[in-house]
Amino acid sequence: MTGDELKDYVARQFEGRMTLLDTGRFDPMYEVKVPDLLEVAKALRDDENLKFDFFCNLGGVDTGERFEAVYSIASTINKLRLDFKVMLPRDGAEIESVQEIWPGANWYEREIWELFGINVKNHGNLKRFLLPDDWDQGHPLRKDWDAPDFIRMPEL
Amino acid sequence: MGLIRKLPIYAEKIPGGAITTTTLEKVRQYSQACSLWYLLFGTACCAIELMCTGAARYDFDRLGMIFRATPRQSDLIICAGTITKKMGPRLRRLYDQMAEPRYVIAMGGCTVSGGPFYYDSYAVEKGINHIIPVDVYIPGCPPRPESLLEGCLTLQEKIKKQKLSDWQEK
Amino acid sequence: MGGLRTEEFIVNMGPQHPSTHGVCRLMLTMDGEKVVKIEPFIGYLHRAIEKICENRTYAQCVPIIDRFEYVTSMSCNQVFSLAAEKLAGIEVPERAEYLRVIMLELNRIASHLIFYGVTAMDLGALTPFLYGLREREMIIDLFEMTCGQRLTYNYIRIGGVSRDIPKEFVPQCRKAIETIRDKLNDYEGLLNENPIWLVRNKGVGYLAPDVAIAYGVSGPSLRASGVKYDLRRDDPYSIYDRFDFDVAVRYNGDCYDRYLVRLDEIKQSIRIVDQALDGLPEGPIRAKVSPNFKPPAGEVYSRIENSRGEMGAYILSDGSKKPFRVKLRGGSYNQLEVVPVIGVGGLIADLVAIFASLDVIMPEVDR
Amino acid sequence: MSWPLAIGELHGIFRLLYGLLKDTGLPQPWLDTVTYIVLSVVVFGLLSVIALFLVWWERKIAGHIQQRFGPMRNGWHGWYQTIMDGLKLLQKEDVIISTRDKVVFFWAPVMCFVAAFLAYVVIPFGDGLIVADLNIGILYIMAVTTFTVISLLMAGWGSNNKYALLGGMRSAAQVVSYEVPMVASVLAIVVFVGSLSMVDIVKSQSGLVFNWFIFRFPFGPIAFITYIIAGTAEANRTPFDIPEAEQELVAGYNVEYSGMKFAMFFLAEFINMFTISAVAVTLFLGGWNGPFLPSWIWFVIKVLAIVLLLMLFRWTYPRLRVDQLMEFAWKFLVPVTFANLILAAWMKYAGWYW
Repeated sequence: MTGDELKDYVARQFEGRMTLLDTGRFDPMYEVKVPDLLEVAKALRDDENLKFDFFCNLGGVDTGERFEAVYSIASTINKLRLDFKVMLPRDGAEIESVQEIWPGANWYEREIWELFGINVKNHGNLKRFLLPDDWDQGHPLRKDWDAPDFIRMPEL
Repeated sequence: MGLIRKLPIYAEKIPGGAITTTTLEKVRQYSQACSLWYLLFGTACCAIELMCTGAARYDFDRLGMIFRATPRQSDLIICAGTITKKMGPRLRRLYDQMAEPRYVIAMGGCTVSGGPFYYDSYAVEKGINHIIPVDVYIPGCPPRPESLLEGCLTLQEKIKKQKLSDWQEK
Repeated sequence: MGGLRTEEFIVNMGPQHPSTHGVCRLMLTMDGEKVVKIEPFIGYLHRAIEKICENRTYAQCVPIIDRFEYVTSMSCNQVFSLAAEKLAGIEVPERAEYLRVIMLELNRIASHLIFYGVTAMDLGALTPFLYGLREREMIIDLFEMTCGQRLTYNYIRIGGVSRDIPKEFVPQCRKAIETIRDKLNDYEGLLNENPIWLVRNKGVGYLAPDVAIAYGVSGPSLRASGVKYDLRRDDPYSIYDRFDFDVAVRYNGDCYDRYLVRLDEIKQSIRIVDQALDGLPEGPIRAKVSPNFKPPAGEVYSRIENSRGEMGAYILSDGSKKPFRVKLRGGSYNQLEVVPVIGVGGLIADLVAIFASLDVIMPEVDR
Repeated sequence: MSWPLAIGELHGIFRLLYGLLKDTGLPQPWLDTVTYIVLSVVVFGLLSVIALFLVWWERKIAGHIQQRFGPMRNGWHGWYQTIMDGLKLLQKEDVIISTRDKVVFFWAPVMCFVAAFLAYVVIPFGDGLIVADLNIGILYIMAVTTFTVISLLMAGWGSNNKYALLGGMRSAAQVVSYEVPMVASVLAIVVFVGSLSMVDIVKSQSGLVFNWFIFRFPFGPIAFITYIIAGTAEANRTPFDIPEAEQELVAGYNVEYSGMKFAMFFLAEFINMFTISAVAVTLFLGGWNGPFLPSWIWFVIKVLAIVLLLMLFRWTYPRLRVDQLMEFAWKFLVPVTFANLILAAWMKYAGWYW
């Protein structure tokens, strides 16, 4: 399946649940609504022609107005790759854990919980792990984060 | 350490004692300098260079330096790599576990000042001298094995000049 | 023996431990010598590379990302440059692509040589460690004559490479790969058929292919489980589709196969370097890219095959000269995640073998 | 009170010493006591020097196997490197951890050190160069070398450290298991000679090289190989060095020891290695027997050859796992050595040997 065929196929199969975002000439980026997340993820993994069985990456983004969780998945069988994202409100951001679909997502979810403060439902093991155990300065990857000993690089 | 420190004072009162104590002092300094066993402690990039320095081309063993896995038996921490705020207390603990006399070499920019992670990093300790006393600083990111060897030789020179009476009562 | 009472106890392996390859801490619940439960604690090397990149221009990001995976920092340069080039639509000159491939493959060999040595050292044989590092020095010499650094190269830049190779490079490189090809026999002779090596590795730490895929294990560790998945083949980047090489794959999924796959990969990498040296064209080595270049707004995820699995970089650009968000993905992250799954039930010595065979390296986990 | 030492058989320096003391006119019991004290001091000093030499030698051999040089800075090829190490260890702070078991922690290294030296009472360094020719010589060696395991267990327990405890337990299991094949392989020789005395064993191998037990087919070489394997395990050396497996247990039983206490463990390890080799030479390689050169030189040459073999093992092989180690001892070595013992006994009975 080439890139365009994948685009068409996803547009056909996931009509309404995955919307193509306009990001120009790059790889297609889809948006998935928060309540649909688990269901779409399951369908992406189980669809005969897609078989996205490999979890590449999950990155959080703080755009200032909202949070985004960007998933990158791949298929080791059909050699495909797909990105989709979930947009979340800034306060009370919460996503469903996709661990039961891709167990490898476990630590990535822990990471966005820790560094962005995005809550992950049904995760089961939300424990601090990248930051020191006695960390009490909030979520450092948020754009508005600051701390007394945090030195910004001066503009040259 | 009390008795050993006071020994030269008593010895000097005996005729010929001064010469004995200076000779012993020389032997003491020399033996310490020539047998620096380092702790196997590497956190980041510099650890690879530390490994290379221990390997065939540069060969730490020439200087009488071998690695020990436990801090109790080592004389020297070559602090190779970034020390984060999470790792800082552990480094302190390792240092505390070492037996006197103990020495520290700060290898690489990160341990000297935070190096490339000085700005914009919320997690990196800005120099290990905030945690433990450092004897020799080796700049570089990462320092070449030659610099590390030079640093070790500098430390040996330093130890050879160190008098027993300079020691702090702990 | 009715009154005999046994108790599980907890051992902290790390953060400073000879076999954790850096500063990982594994909390082991042990029943005598047997490991009942493993809980990894990471973050001892969390240096906030992602946060730092948000306040650097794209060109300044490259040397920081070098430190993300220092054993193969050419790959780090490559994955970030690839993403940035995709974002801005930069065409990389032909010669630069070839140089990139040569450097990437040489770096892969160097990384696998370290793996060879460190794995042997973890299982108690110290001599292979020094043999591995000896041949690695030859590759490091090549890097040094090209870009002046031994470890963090900052060689592959956005739009090309930082400088051209000196004229002695090609003959010396051929000599180096010839030596390594020759010495590989020594390596295999030292360990491959060694009965102690076999009993320590064969059948230890079985990683089933479906478990490996589910946990996102990639690279040689995945291929040792029989999954023929290599991004150089299956999602070609740079000019890898022009070279003739086999994807090294083994089917038993144990520590021994993970070790063999990496030795096989060294041979394949030598083949690629050989071909790339033959086909190296003349021409410019760098596209014109301003140091303060501003890619258009957008987001991209690029991934390459690193010696430890899939290495990825996600860049979100808002159109300014600094990336808005950089997220890095390293193969070790998932491989460490799978250690508790396959390490439980074995002895502590098996755990060391498993940890070594997955080739986990901590900066890639902690970033 | 009768001493097992026959003074008339004494050699060289010992006889001289005895003669000198005799002139002073001391009563006999005092004379014997003083002689033995001096002898033990001599042996102690000699062995300390040997241990220091072995450490240096091991480092040089490791270096040359690994294509480097090893110590080079102190003297010619670093010959006094280990003396410097020893002096440094003397000056190191003796870290006393607060959670230790007071008595056990203190006595473990002492016991290890003493146990390592005890065997040298009956080892014949040359023709007549023996401290005491006990009639139960080899049995005595087997008994006292086992003391080491108690000291390692003590170190593991007394340190109150989990790694040390694991190391101590491992070493106990290992040494006890390997004791069995070791004794069985030694017994094959003893049955053949018909005596436990070390001197008798050596004397029965005098003459041509083919009288050495290693060349007495088929039981000799088998016993030798099994003995060397079991001995390597007994001395806790790679591939059987699991009690102090650096990559698993950090440093095993001696993880909490520093300074001189650690040095005691360290030296004891090398003295044990020398003991194993010395016993191997005595039993299988004809002891001090050899042409032209003085007997003690032959002894030292042979022992160093075996030590070299053990060192080559160490720098070539990976380490076994603890259960594989046990399996190897009980499922392979024990049956083989016992079969060998029966074979030797039968050959002796049938007179099928030359």
